[in-house]
Amino acid sequence: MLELNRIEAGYGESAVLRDVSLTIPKGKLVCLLGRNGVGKSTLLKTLMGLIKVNHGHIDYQSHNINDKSPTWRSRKGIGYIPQGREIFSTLTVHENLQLGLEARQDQKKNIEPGHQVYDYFPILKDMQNRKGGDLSGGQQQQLAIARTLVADPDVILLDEPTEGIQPNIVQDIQDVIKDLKQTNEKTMLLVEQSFDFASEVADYFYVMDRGRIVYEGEREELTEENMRGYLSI
Amino acid sequence: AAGDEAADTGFGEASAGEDEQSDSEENSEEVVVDEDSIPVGLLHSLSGTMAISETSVRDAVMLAIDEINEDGGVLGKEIVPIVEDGASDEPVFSERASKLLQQDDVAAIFGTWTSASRQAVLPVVEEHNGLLFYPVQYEGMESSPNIFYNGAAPNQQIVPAVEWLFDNVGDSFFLLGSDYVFPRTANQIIQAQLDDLGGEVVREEYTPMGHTDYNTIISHIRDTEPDVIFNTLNGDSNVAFFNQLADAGITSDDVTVLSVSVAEEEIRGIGAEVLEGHYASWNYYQTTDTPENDTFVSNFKEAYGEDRVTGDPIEAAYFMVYLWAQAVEEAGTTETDAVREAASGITFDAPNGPVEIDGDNQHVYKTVRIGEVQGDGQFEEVWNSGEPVKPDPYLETYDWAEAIQ
Amino acid sequence: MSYLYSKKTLVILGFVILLIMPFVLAPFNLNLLGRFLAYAILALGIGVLWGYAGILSLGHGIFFGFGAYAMAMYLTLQSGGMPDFMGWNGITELPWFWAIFSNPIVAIVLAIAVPMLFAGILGFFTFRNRITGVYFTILTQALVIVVTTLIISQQQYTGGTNGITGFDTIFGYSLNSVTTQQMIYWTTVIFLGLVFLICYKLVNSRFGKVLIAIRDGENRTRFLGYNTSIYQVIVYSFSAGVAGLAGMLFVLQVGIITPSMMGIVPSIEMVLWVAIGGRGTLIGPVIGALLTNGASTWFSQTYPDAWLFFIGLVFVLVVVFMPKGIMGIISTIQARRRAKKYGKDRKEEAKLYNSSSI
Amino acid sequence: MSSVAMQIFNGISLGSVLLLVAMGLAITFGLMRVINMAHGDLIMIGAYVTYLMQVIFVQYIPEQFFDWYFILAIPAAFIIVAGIGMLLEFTVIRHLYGRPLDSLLATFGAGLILQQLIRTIFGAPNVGVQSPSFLQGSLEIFGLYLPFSRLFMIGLVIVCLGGLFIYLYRTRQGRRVRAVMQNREMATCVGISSRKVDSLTFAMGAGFAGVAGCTLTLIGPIGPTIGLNYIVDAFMVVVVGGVGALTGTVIGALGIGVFNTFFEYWTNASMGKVLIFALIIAFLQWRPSGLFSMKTRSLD
Amino acid sequence: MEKIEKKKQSSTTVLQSEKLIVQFGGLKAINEFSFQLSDRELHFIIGPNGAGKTTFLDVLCGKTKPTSGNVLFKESIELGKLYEYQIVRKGVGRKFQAPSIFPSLSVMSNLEIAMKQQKGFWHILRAKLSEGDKEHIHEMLTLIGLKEESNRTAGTLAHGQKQWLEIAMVLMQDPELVLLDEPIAGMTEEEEEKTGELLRTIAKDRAVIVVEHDMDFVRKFADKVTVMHEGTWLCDGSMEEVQQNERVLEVYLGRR
Ligand SMILES: Nc1ncnc2c1ncn2[C@@H]1O[C@H](COP(=O)(O)OP(=O)(O)OP(=O)(O)O)[C@@H](O)[C@H]1O
Ligand SMILES: Nc1ncnc2c1ncn2[C@@H]1O[C@H](COP(=O)(O)OP(=O)(O)OP(=O)(O)O)[C@@H](O)[C@H]1O
Ligand SMILES: [Mg+2]
Ligand SMILES: [Mg+2]
Repeated sequence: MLELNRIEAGYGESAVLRDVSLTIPKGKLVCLLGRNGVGKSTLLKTLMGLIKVNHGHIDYQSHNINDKSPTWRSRKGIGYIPQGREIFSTLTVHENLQLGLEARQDQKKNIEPGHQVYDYFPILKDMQNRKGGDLSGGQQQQLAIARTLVADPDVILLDEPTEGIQPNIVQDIQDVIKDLKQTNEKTMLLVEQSFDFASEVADYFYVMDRGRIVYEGEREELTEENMRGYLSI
Repeated sequence: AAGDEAADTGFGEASAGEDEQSDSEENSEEVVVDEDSIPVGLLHSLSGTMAISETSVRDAVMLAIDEINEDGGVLGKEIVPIVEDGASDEPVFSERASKLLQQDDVAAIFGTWTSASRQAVLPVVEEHNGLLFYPVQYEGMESSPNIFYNGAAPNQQIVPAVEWLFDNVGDSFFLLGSDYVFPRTANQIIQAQLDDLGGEVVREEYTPMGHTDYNTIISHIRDTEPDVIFNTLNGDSNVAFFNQLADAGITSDDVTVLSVSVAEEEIRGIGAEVLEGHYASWNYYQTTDTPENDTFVSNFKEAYGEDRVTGDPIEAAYFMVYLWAQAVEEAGTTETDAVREAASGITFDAPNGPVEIDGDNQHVYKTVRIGEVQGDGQFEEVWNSGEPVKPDPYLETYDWAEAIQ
Repeated sequence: MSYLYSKKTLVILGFVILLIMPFVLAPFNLNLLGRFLAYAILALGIGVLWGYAGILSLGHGIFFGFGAYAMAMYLTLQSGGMPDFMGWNGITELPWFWAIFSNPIVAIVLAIAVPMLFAGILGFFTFRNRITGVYFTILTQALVIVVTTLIISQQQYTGGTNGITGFDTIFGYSLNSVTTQQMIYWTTVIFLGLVFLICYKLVNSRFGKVLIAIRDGENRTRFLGYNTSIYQVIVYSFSAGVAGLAGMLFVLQVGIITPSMMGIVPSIEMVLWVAIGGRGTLIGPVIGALLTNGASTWFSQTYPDAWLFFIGLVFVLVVVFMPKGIMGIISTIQARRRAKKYGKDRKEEAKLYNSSSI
Repeated sequence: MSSVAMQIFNGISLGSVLLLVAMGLAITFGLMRVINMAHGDLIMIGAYVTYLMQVIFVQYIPEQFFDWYFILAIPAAFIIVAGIGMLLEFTVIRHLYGRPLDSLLATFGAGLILQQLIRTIFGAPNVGVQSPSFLQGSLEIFGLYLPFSRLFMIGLVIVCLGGLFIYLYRTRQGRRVRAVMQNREMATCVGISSRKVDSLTFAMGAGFAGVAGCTLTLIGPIGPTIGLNYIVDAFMVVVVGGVGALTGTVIGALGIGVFNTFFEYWTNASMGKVLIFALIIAFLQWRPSGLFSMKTRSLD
Repeated sequence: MEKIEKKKQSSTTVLQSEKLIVQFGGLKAINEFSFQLSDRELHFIIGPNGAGKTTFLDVLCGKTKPTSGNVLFKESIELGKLYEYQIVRKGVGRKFQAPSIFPSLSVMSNLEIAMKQQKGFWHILRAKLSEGDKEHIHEMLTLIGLKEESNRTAGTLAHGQKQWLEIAMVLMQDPELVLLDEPIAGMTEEEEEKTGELLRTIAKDRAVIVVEHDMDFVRKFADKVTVMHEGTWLCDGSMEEVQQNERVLEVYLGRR
């Protein structure tokens, strides 16, 4: 579905990603692991088009999308949940969700009240008229996920969705991800730190170090012993 | 490399200055100053806020120069104008004046409009013993040996206007002016004069430059019900004031406004319909009925377009070039002291009538005229002084003005 | 290191060249250059304030004006006694705040101290109330309006829009004689050197680092235990003092000061000199002031109708496409050259390590 | 008594002028954080568009329709100045998002270019625009004289504000605008074309400047440098009201208008100006982010 | 063993809050929160998102002023009444959630200005980096593993390195109370481990408050845990004790 081919990308003149190749097959959940600052978020931003590719090419549904804008990509079904949530803080929760609809291909203008996201995150319904910025971190994360889901994307890119979230909400979020994978058969790329969770949901995984993919494998190979060498300092 | 840059700038200036010949060539392509020509400087704001007024004055000077050159020039030489932009900025005026005098060695400078720019140029012309011909009516209280003042002194514009108003309109005056030197000085004069005549100043108001809301002032006008508004606002503010006065339903039937800075050019910007029936005091109007004026107006329009109008400062700018040319002819040289000497008593039949340089204070004898604005944007003269009035910049001949001198 | 050394030599060389200019230039051009050097001093002050402390003031015209007025008041009093505009405005006795300026020492001290004090007081309240960034910038515009309107409306004391002019001697020497002008020029160059040196010491001391820290993260710096507002007040006040000094030197060479030189437009132009030269450096403001004023003098003489187009375009292009100004271009070129010299690997390093800032 | 009432009306009318002048800036500066120093020059161009419309009417349209020129000039000014704004956004502003102080300097340069452009086309002297006859004179009630032109401006400003409010807070496009202004990157990631939104929003801000310019022909002079008369006032209104808050802009404008007229009434025009600006400086010390600040947690 | 003895003996209260209230508009972010902290204690605060943990730290470091109530530091200093910089000078250091270092200064300069020193204008103007200072900075750089990078512009460091640098900057001030907001957010387990050890070292001679969501980490390193909920105190004790609490399970930990 989404394929990276020998990508080099970065900020300004310094390349963060070097020669990265990676494949996300349709309907699978691929997990990307790696220490801090190795370039995981950069990879997602590159996929989303927020960062220009210097070399290599990105293919989406077998078409090169190197020079497509983030707007184009999101409208073609790539959903992105960034690290740090980035919700629109002066807009209400409801408006945030409505903005999610912008990327819908079917031009739907309103979220029907009983939408699936409200099942996933009932709290958002209660908080509909609050400013997004007044929510707590965990609530904001839920909102960010919901905002992407209302657009009904084909591929979802999640950047550390459980970072800094209280344990019971972490559980909720994990349940949602599992559900998305199982019932909705969404294609997903998940960046995670939580090893346990990754090993539970991933179909396939990649490990990154200093801007390169250094290890990849099926879920079975995702064991602590295998990882130790790459995730340690 | 950086240090070098700094030095380079210095050298750049140096090379510009070392070779005067090449510099003046740069200024205006076709200007070649040689034995057979006399360079003169034109120093007006062609950019910035004052460009609004000063560009037309520059045009008038150019017209006069062209005419004189066509008649064979001065002392048989061609007058070569060197145009500089004062950019509505006083230091630029003083800098450009130095440049004209030191580098271009001009015989005279025609230029400046505001008192501030005139005063910026004053020390420069005095230092280098140059000549400045100044075309605008002003507040008086000045006479530099290096400046010829061709606009009206207060006694050639304000004093007769007050007298006429007092005799013909009424005795309670509302004084309104822009917040700068000319209006404040003018209003002091008016106050003193009215004290002497037995009139009354009901209120004195000044508005900052660029002020555009006159509603509060108009409230004051309603409250005080004056017979006359003596208006010394400068160009821009007049538009706002007259428009809002008209909008407030106050017409020339209710109160008479006499302006001393509203000429034909300004009427075009304000709109004749709101000014109709109000008065101005000047030495010249486009409609002034002299044969010289007919020629002047038609030449001006021919040179710059049918839709252009003349006006007092434009006319002064025009005749002052002739005065200078005659003085040079008389002196037989362009040397400053000789020209100054020769200038005393020089007369010329200007569009506004005969003018004469007063050797005592280097101002000009001029006829005073009060005009009423007509619907077509022109003035109709309702009164004139009959003969040229002797300039008295310090108001020495008026007893009531003692405190001001 | 050798590169740094060479940069220093070039600055010294430039300074020496400026010193010998009176033997090279015609008086008129010397006067022009001298005035630009006064502007350069002003630009240095703005450069430290904006480039290092990140405070953009659009009101430096008034500090420049204060300095200029102080000097002009002294010059007026000593060359002709009471200024004539007071006479017409019915003031018969010299007011005390004029009288003190008849002493040259007092005048010079006040020319610098008044701007510093004024900036200090305003800065104290403003920075203490955490008004920074855009808000501060706009506030300084309001300040300009207040001060210039006051000066204009109090014309019996200030000369109104005409400003103060018409003085022709200093310490008994004619202000316009060639030798006096040369002396004034040299004084200006020496003050420029002095101010440059002070600024250099300042920005390369720990104080300079704290300023940069405040620029990059004011709150963060506070949580390191710094009372950031005091630092901001101090650079603001310093920079105002430098502007006062520049104004004083300016008046000596131009012979006039009016409120229109203190307005909003001139104040913005001052900042643009710094932007063109390169913010975050010290050479930048100096070059920017000299080059911009040199160019606009030349341009407006040569193409009076087109120069506003040109200067406007330069402002836009520099700010949009060369945010580091001329110095930015120079250092990019230098970095390239060095990268070539040391091979490709060094390319990144050249960017990572910054040298001491001039 | 009636003079107090008159002054209140004058204050409101000055406030409505300020509001007209500041409304475009409330968009370009308030929403987009572009310190648009060219705003005054866009106003100036709006005034020249009105002048041009008048010239066209005088030359080509029968005289009895003359008054219509003004009615047509309002949308024309909006559209033409919006077009210029769009061009400005495309060439200059789009490189400067997130660099507010740089945008100040660059737009100042752009303003110089616009001024010189107008000077080259129309000449340096002021031009005159005649008010349409239906806006001349004043309404007399209870001994008060309320000029029609002022009443018209108050009405116009209410209409413009209402339109703007509905647009921003009640339409989809308005929601997009608010999203982009807050987080440009994220907005593109949810499928909004931020280029389009930026360009349209800036154009709209410019367009309102054009409308302001058009109505200013009713009260003030029209020359290449009139922008300077209004630009600082406009900034003060937006800052006092609170950047990004439309309600704040309204109250800021009215407050400044009313205080200014009263100060002026009690002292004089110069002192009034000094006092109002001093008051603004003092006010900002007390409320650094204006009357209505859009402060939420993630913004600080 | 000896050390632990000593620690117990000298334990005095460094921080005490009584009925603290912080209100934002209508919302009470902190509602009558009472809290006590002993010297040399590694104290964790946990609680649901929006419980007011960050806000509490904000109050301690002067970023937010309490609506009512106050916090006493070392028994006499009322933190609620001081400016941020004064609080730092009294010995409270804070690391923020997002790494906030000075990107255009070198790593060395970052530490230089963070150093414990007189931070008044006159002192800073004349300050020179002495040999002792340099040594101290180098020690610190070794501790956080950035010795090699000392001349690098801090903005170009990796995220984790920035986090470390910020911790170092806090430590350079030699504070008596250190506040850390989610210090291990986004760290790998190895890094977590190292950070935990570092925290223990730090807590040997000062008090430390850590806000954290990672329960494994809390379990491993906490001396004492306080649970906050909706701005109030819910319970405290060791992690084991807290874990048993019904309410904590319900509102925070969740049951599985
Ligand atoms: N905006 C930026 N400009 C320059 N460099 C950046 C920027 N953002 C990140 N970097 C650098 O890029 C590298 C990779 O960062 P990235 O955010 O992709 O890491 P990450 O793997 O997502 O880390 P984390 O787990 O902390 O989120 C780091 O060295 C970082 O310093
Ligand atoms: N400046 C502010 N303005 C308005 N509300 C605020 C502000 N700061 C905090 N709040 C609110 O106060 C409450 C407590 O927030 P706080 O950040 O202290 O929670 P927290 O415990 O740190 O949560 P998290 O674990 O998600 O970081 C939240 O509901 C938050 O929305
Ligand atoms: Mg990341
Ligand atoms: Mg928190």
